[in-house]
Amino acid sequence: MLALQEIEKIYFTDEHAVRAVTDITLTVKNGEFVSFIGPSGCGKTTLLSIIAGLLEPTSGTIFMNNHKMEGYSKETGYMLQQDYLFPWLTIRQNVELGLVITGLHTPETSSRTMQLLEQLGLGDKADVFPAELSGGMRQRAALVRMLAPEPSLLLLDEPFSALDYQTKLKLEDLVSITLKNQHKTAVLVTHDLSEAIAMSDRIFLFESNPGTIHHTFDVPEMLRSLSPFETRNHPSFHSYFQKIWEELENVESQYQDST
Amino acid sequence: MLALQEIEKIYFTDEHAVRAVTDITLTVKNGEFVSFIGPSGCGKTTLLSIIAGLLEPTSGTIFMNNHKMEGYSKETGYMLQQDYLFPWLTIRQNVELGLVITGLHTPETSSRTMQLLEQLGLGDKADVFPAELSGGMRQRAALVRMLAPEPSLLLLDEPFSALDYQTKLKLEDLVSITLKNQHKTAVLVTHDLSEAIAMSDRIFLFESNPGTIHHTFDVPEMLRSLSPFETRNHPSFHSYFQKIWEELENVESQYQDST
Amino acid sequence: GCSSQQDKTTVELAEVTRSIFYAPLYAAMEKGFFEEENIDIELTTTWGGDKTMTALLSEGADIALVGAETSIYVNSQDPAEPIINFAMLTRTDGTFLMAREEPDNFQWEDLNDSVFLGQRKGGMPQMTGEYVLKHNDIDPHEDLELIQNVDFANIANSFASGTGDYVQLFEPQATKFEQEGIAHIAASFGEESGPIPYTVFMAEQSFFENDEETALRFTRALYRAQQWIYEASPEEIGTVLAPYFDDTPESTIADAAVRYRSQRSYAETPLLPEEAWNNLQNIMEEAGELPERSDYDKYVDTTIAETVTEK
Amino acid sequence: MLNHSIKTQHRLYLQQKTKEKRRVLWTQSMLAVTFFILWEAASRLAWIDPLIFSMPSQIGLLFLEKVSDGSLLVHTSITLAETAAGFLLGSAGGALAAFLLWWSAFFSKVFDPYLVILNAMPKVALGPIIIVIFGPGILSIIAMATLLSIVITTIVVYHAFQQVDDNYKKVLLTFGATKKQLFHYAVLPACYPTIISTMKVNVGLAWVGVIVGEFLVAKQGLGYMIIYGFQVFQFRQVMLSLIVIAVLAAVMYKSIEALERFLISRRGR
Amino acid sequence: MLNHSIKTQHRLYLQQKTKEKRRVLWTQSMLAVTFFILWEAASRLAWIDPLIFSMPSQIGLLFLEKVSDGSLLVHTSITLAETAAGFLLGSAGGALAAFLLWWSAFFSKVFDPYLVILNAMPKVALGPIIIVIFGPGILSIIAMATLLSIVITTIVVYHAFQQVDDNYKKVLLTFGATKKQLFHYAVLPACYPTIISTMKVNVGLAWVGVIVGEFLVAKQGLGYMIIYGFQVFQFRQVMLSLIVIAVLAAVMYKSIEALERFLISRRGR
Ligand SMILES: Nc1ncnc2c1ncn2[C@@H]1O[C@H](COP(=O)(O)OP(=O)(O)OP(=O)(O)O)[C@@H](O)[C@H]1O
Ligand SMILES: Nc1ncnc2c1ncn2[C@@H]1O[C@H](COP(=O)(O)OP(=O)(O)OP(=O)(O)O)[C@@H](O)[C@H]1O
Ligand SMILES: [Mg+2]
Ligand SMILES: [Mg+2]
Repeated sequence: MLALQEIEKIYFTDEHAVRAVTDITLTVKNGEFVSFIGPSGCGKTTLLSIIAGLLEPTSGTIFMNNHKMEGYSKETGYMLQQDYLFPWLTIRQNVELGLVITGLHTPETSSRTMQLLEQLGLGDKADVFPAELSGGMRQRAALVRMLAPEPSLLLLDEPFSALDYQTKLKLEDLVSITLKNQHKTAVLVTHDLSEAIAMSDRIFLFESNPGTIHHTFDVPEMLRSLSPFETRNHPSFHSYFQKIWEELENVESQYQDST
Repeated sequence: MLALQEIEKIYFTDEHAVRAVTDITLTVKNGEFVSFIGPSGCGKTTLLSIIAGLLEPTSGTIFMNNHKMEGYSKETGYMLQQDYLFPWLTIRQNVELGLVITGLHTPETSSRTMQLLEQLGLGDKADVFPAELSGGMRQRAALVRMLAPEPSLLLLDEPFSALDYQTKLKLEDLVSITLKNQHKTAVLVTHDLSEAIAMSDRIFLFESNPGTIHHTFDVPEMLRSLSPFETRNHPSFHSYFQKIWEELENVESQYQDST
Repeated sequence: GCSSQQDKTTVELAEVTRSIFYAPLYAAMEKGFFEEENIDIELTTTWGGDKTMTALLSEGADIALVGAETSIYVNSQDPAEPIINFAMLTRTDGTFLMAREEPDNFQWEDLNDSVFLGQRKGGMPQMTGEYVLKHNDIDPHEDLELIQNVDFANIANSFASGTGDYVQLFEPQATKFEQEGIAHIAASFGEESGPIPYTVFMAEQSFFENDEETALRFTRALYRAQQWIYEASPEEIGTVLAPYFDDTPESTIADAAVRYRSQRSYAETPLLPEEAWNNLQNIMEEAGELPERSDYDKYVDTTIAETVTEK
Repeated sequence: MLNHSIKTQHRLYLQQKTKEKRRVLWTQSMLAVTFFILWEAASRLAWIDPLIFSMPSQIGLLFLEKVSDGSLLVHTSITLAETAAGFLLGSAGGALAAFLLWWSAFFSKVFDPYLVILNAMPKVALGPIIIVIFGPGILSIIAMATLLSIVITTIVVYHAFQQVDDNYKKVLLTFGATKKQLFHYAVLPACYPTIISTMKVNVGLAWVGVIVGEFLVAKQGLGYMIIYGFQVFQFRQVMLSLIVIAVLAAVMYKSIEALERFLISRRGR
Repeated sequence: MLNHSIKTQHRLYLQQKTKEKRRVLWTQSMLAVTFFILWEAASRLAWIDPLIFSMPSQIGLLFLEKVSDGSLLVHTSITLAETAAGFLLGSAGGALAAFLLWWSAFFSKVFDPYLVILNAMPKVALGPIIIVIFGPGILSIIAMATLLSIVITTIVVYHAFQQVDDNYKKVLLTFGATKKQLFHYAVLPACYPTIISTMKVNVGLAWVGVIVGEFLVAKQGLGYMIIYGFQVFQFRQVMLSLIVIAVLAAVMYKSIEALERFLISRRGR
């Protein structure tokens, strides 16, 4: 179980002090899939970085299974908006990078990673360079890289936003199934409300200036059990979308007048 | 009225001759909004470039209002996937670029362009540089730039694909309304099937190797009259989406096995 | 180095440039005179007086062959060890006055109102040049247009490409210009300037304290070469020097060397006479480059040369 | 309350930064001071040869002397003028050549191997030929400075022209732009950053060119001061010139960097 | 039928390209030939001074002569060895210095102004100081070549280290990477292209350094041939050396470019 308590983060620059996020308290149950949505600049990436231990919060504490988390933890995996596969490494080297860095690289973990690569349909691409792969394939490889050291908490920062629509729909399904199977806890940051609804059990809507949780939505049980693609096509999807969309419009128009 | 007749384009490289598109025959009525969708590499951009006169077809002819088109024509406007606003020019200079290049820059056309800029909510941004604008604003400025020399045929090559979901929805509405008001003919290339349905009157589904028209769908009258956002929320939208999606899946799986 | 009679001593010698003006040195090397004195010469060309002196000061060379004026410059700045001149190689200036138009009967007055491409300011050739002009009643800064901003290596081609009516050049360029008809030797600055210690072997004081013996043997070998150069036939000189001057025809080498020999530019003995020393300082003083009068007894070692020539 | 505490924290942060900056500045000054003291001491104690390395105090004295008699100003301004001329000619000429190469693909293909050879050629060795062509005067010095920078400018700027995102050109082509308009509205402005950063390199090259040129042929200038210093074995004069050159070149470099920052900020990115 | 016609068209296209290439090659050769013929003629007809500019035929003869007596090979191999040494030392030393600067932000801040000054310093004027430190021998020549390239390498490579996309580092940090691992797995490999393209510049600088170094002090080498050629007014020897240098430098440059292409293609992008 992941618990954030009164997390606050202030960025300092020469001119300003920006309160990026403040007063964030939330819990995520083991195996739960939650999403963060909200206007640009409301601190979603900041919060994810804090959970991942990449950034120190100005105040507040994070507990993971009742242990206080400080700095890097083996329990977390992080996936960025773009794949950031290292272009000078083959796919195999890329996905094993986490193992090498954490010192977990053994024939056993390596073969397990290859298996995962195969499961995600990249078995035949192990020895090619990232440049030869399509965007969707690259994001799948990045997923394998993240999963290789077997983190239990996955932090996904808009992993699908750079993909085209069809690819995105397919990858949503794949990620959802893979994570459900491995019983991972996941936090997804997204700009795409329908994606959030399709994939998650719970949605945290953020507002900005400073970034706080504006509202939490529980996705109806009925939609949760479906795959993302099925969810999108479910008759009740649109009414639910409409509902949150209005809330989102409110939040956005409060602070911004730009599209 | 735009008419393509047996358009074929072959690309030559040292190793291969690639038949990018072949045997494309279609007509678009004045004021009609059509979309091209299809797998990556099926020649959508190629075809758009040919219509815009940026590329010479290997064979075939294009008629615009019964005149044969060759090379650049004042009748066409083109919008790219990214805004490609010139970062070293202010928004005003950017949107007036087309006027300057075509020699149409007069106080009158200039003030008309400013009016358009205002209509699209960028009136106060005329004298800032593109870097200060959000993605959506930039794409709106690019739209104004395209519209400034008053083309009657608009070619839109995935203009929304780099935007986040909410922005995209809003911009779709804005573009749709603006073009309807000005009674423009438009060809939209997109990867996003729901976008194609939401915006257009007719959808051309392409297949690749070589790129040809696989099927043409007429969007039901009922959906056509709605704004894109309303279309997406219309009860009949999803069944229609489902129908084309399957067709699209067919086309894609025929040639590709990647997401 | 080691000074036992049997062992070979290696002497690191830095020469300021490679020139036929230094013929006796190459002759001593080529004819084996150094070898017979059990000296192994390691010759490096350190292009320019500054680099040669630097090599000497920084122990990069045991002996330097360079103009004596350099030692005066250095000794005037209180070096840790004084630089001692111990063997003279050339005793006159080595440059020639060359005219673009063949002079029927050259008079120094001909230079009036001409354009004179001289050597670069601060160097010995320039100082002697001006000295000679003055002593022929020509004010180098009034009576003619004096160009003295061109780098040593580039004077010849500047003249060849049209700059100046007269030029001051070393051998073998002088001979070459005559051969090619570019210019004609009008006068010799060497003959006009009188004896001066133009190029001298010098070393730091400690060299003589530690290696007196080596210096002696070095000078002895040199003396033999100095004698040889005045006895040898032009052909012989050409052949002996050829290995040091790739790509220069032996005849050109011989012509140039003989020209120097005939005006007694090559010192006949290593001894640096006081008169020449003073003459040098006079020339420097007139050029405004003499930092201070330098003591002959202090900076010139005559004992070695005397020992060698006595035998 | 909260806002108050944020302000306090911000002040603390700024104090921290200022302290850090001061520490950097202090270390820099200490380094410089230590260097000069060490130099002075080493020279005085004859660990290094004072004849060759001179010593800061003497260089300082010479500096004052040459400033007060005005000669340093004369030498410096001559060298500066030559450098500026060489720099401008090299930059402008290189940019023009790059334009010609861009204009004609055939031309550029033909000249490609020659550019490589010209670029690879150590141009400092071409002194004599330059003197023959331009005569033994200031023209040769400027030519040397120009020569040193023009080829690399051509190559870098042409490369930049080629690298301009085709889509900018596409935008213009959709308006029926001519090749000249493409260049004027897209290619050239897109390359201003590259051109300016090439200029930073060119300043350095122009300095080297002028110094080398003054070595070959000069009556005045900082390079002449060096050569003359060598000639009469006055190394403190050499050191003084070197220091003046380094400082001036650094100032010129920094000015262009400032210009670069200014231009880029004006463009809004 | 259709496929047949595509093949024909492709063949036509390829023929067109080959023709174009041939035209380029032909123009290039014609340019070279014309240049040499003009040179020869101008020299023979004394439009230009044959003593200074020599003429291709004579240079060719000298080349054959020096090849057959083996001396050109000796000079060339000495210069090549010196260049290679200076080049390697400059590149490696610069990369190492860049690493140190990257490692310590404080260090890099402190050294920033000094780097600018060192970079601006015309290093060709430091000859005597180099001779003092390294002695009048081959070491000084190598030092000059190293000195000329090391500072700019440091600056460019350090700049590249800084420019590495933070997200690559972020990826590693999510696995708990240490600073050393960041460098080894992300920063260094990401900068290989920059390092290699710096090396292209360095080859040129190393050549200049070696030539200038051989002007200072040398018994052998192509630079020696040049300065000796001046001394004895043998300009065809100067020209020959210049041509050999230009060709070798171009070959070295091209080799590194090929290496660059190979490495980049191996990386798959
Ligand atoms: N390193 C930083 N220094 C100063 N301010 C920062 C820094 N990083 C982020 N910010 C500011 O903190 C706020 C939150 O940024 P953050 O990137 O977390 O937002 P986000 O919700 O991820 O935005 P987006 O949806 O655009 O990715 C913004 O106002 C941003 O300008
Ligand atoms: N300049 C070119 N030279 C050679 N082949 C090209 C060139 N441009 C495009 N092609 C090829 O032509 C085909 C069609 O390309 P095009 O860009 O028109 O496809 P597209 O449908 O726009 O793809 P996408 O959806 O990825 O934008 C592809 O196979 C592509 O590889
Ligand atoms: Mg973010
Ligand atoms: Mg496309």
